[in-house]
Amino acid sequence: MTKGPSKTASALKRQWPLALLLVLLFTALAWAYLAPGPAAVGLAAQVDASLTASGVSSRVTAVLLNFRAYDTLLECFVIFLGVMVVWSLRPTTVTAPRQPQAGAILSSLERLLVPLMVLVAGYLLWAGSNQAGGAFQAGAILGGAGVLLLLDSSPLLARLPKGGLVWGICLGPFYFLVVAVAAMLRGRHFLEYRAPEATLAIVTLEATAAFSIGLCLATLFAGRQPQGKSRGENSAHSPAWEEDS
Amino acid sequence: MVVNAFDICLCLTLAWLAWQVLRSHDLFKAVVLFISFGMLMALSWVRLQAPDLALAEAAIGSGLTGALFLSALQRVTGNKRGERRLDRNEERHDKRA
Amino acid sequence: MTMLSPSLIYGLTGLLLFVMGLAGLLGCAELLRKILATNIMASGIFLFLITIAHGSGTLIDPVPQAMVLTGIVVSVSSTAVALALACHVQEAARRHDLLQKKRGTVRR
Amino acid sequence: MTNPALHSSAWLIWPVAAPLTGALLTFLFKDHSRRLGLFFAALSSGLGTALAWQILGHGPAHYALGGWQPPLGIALRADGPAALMVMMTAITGLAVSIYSGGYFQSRRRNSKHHALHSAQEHAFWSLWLLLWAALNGLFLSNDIFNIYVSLELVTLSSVGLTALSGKPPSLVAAMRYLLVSLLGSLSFLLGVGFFYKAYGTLALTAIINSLSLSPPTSMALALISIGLLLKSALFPFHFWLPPAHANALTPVSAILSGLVIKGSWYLFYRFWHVELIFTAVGLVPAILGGAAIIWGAWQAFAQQRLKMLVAYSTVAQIGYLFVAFPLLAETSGQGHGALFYFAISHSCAKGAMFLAAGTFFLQMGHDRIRDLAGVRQLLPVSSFAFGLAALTIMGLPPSGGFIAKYLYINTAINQGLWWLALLILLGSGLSAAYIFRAVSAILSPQLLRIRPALVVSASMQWSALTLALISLLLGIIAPLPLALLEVS
Repeated sequence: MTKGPSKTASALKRQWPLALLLVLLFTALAWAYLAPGPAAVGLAAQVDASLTASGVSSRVTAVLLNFRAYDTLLECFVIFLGVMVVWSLRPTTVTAPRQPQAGAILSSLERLLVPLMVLVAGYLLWAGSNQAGGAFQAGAILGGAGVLLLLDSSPLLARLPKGGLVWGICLGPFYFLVVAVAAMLRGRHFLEYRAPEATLAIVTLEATAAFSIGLCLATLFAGRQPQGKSRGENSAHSPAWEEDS
Repeated sequence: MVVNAFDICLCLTLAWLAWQVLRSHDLFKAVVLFISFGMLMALSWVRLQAPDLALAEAAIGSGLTGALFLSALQRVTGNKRGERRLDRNEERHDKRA
Repeated sequence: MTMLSPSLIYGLTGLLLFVMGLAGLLGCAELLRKILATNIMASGIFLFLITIAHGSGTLIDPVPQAMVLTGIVVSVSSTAVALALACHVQEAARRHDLLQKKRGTVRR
Repeated sequence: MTNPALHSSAWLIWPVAAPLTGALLTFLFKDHSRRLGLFFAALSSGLGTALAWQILGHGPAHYALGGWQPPLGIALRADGPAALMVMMTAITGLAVSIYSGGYFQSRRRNSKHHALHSAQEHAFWSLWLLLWAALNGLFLSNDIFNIYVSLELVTLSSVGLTALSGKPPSLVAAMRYLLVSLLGSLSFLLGVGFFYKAYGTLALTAIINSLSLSPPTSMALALISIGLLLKSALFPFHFWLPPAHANALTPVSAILSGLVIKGSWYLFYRFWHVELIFTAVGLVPAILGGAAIIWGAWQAFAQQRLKMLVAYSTVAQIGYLFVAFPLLAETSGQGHGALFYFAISHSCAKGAMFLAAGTFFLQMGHDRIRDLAGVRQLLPVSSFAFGLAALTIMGLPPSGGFIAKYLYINTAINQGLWWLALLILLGSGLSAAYIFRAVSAILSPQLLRIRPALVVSASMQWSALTLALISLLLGIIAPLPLALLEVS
């Protein structure tokens, strides 16, 4: 691996102090990686031991949606938060809704691809409980389908009521919270579910999460809040920041 | 598992692509290179026996992130074009005045 | 070089990508390039985490893999925010420039 | 768990779950976002206080989420310091929420851009509640990867809040803040990877208890520390803070300065709370902290705008939060007491100061210190609040800041760290200098030439005053927070 540092150095000719620093950093990192230290066995054995109680047979899914479901709960909120922040950025400009050139190829491609992508997403979701696949992959594929629809400025998304979009985005995190608190109401811990009923909980969680993640990703791609009629009104006010604190 | 030429090639290509992303003059080219970087990253994860992750990386890390970058790029450069047009209009206006 | 295992090579590549991304983040001027650089850093870390899953035993540890899956979604979310913000910043800068230009012509 | 003194308590999850629910609901029901926001702010505040009460009465607690014990699952853990931080968030958060209710109302009433201000307020409530949940999650989590996810939540929501005002300077500041913060998060994540490789667990207490310095673990610790220092804006990394804090909307400035900074600082404390590290590099944060105290005070003195002055004062005060790390090394508890006392009184005082400064801004239309003379007649309550908060920032008795600085100096002298005691005295003198500049303008007896109509609401003035009074009260009820801190 002598190649790395020298590359870093060669390309940053004008900033050699920075390059030197980074070469040093890489050396330190590599040294720390290769040097002897405490080496642990990891949690593979423990995951296997508890796999039957988790309700799914895929180990990664078990970790994501049962053992460490709290991380996934927060993660659903991270992507929801992304949409929230992007929407809260005020449209300060009058330019730039993209002008998509919907060609005939794209249209026919879309007619073919979008249903196929929805099918694939469904399959991934179903497969996730025992092999490769799961909510995030399915959500990503759904998001991809949404992006295709947006590229074509398909009337489908425009016709979607705005309230519906907001509810759809909130559905995943909201259902996660409901499942978590419902477990507490039954005298268990937050987010506690065990086989056999865990399977149902995990499958529904994955489905709602995939749906919301897909919607969020497509919304992030769209870049701004769909505003319908109120948009003209908002952009007319663009220099408002000049007057207030 | 032992190291084979494939692994080494893959790693070198990854590093080279990352480098090109950072130094290519054209931002559009950088984004396209980044997308291919993501795809190769997914390939290396398949090699490391993590097909779930490879799928997620190909779909989200490379595909959707790439789409996000392309649309942002379009917005920025589109504006630049708009600006140029605006400048020209202004110039014309000034001349007339 | 028989002692080298694939995970070792990929781990080192991950660290290298981290450092290269850092170079881009600190050294490049354009916002979009900086955001690309953070994505490269993140990819490097994910690669590193996946090699940890191979660790010492024969079993593959699913916990780092789950961490990477979570990390990918977090990273796409922050990238989207960063890109949206960058577009707004550039638009604001452009408006500012135009304003200055206009003022300049008036004064002339 | 290994420690039998820990008891399991479901109270731990509610300070996180309640604001999360609130964020979703305020996002969904746009027309009721203020009422819902205030309700959930009160609820979260009450639940945070209840948790602190619980910990004070029953000792430290833990809670295995999903019923899975670590290392397989994620556990929450609340000891004295964590409960104190949650409590601090509850108090400052509630005051800021009440202020925000009046703030957005006043702004809308005095502007013709109704739609715009409504949109801003709507976004504010959901972002703020999510930030609150993430901060509580950060204070209570005992799992380093979960802490990473919470850190990202904190980052993204603070960036969203910073950019909310929409002014170009605040957009630029938010962008810079986001990039710095992302760098910090990524550095933290790489450190998490190194730790997991070494110890095979993500449970923070387990890692800290078995910590031994070897190349991989030192690297993990270094990466995590640098990431957290970037996020807490300690001296060489402070460059992003003043523009971000000074250009944000007023409630946002108070939240960022009073609470968000403390999140990453608290994590730094948790990672560094090992004697092992002090012997190695314990002086590094202290030296950086000392530089921050002097540089921040110097810059604050040079500012012309009140909010900028308060923001640079935060840079200086962050120095105090780190300068005391050598004090943690030996003594039983006084060092911790000093550190945390400083954190909570700074949170209240700085919050009150920003809230009062924002009230001046809204009323006068500017915050140039020179031209603020006479504002006292127009806004007596806010001016009084600013003055009271200034007492704490300067560290005069009987404020909470005084207790903190007294504990600092006392501990430093006990340990023979004379330079540290002198540094803290010097810092107090410098802060008195810049604070005096602001206070003398605000409280000057000069008469206003024109007397504009009052545009700010009473709730804005009184919430700032309450917060300032609490920062003062902390000097009088010192035994209570210190008793909570002892629980561990």
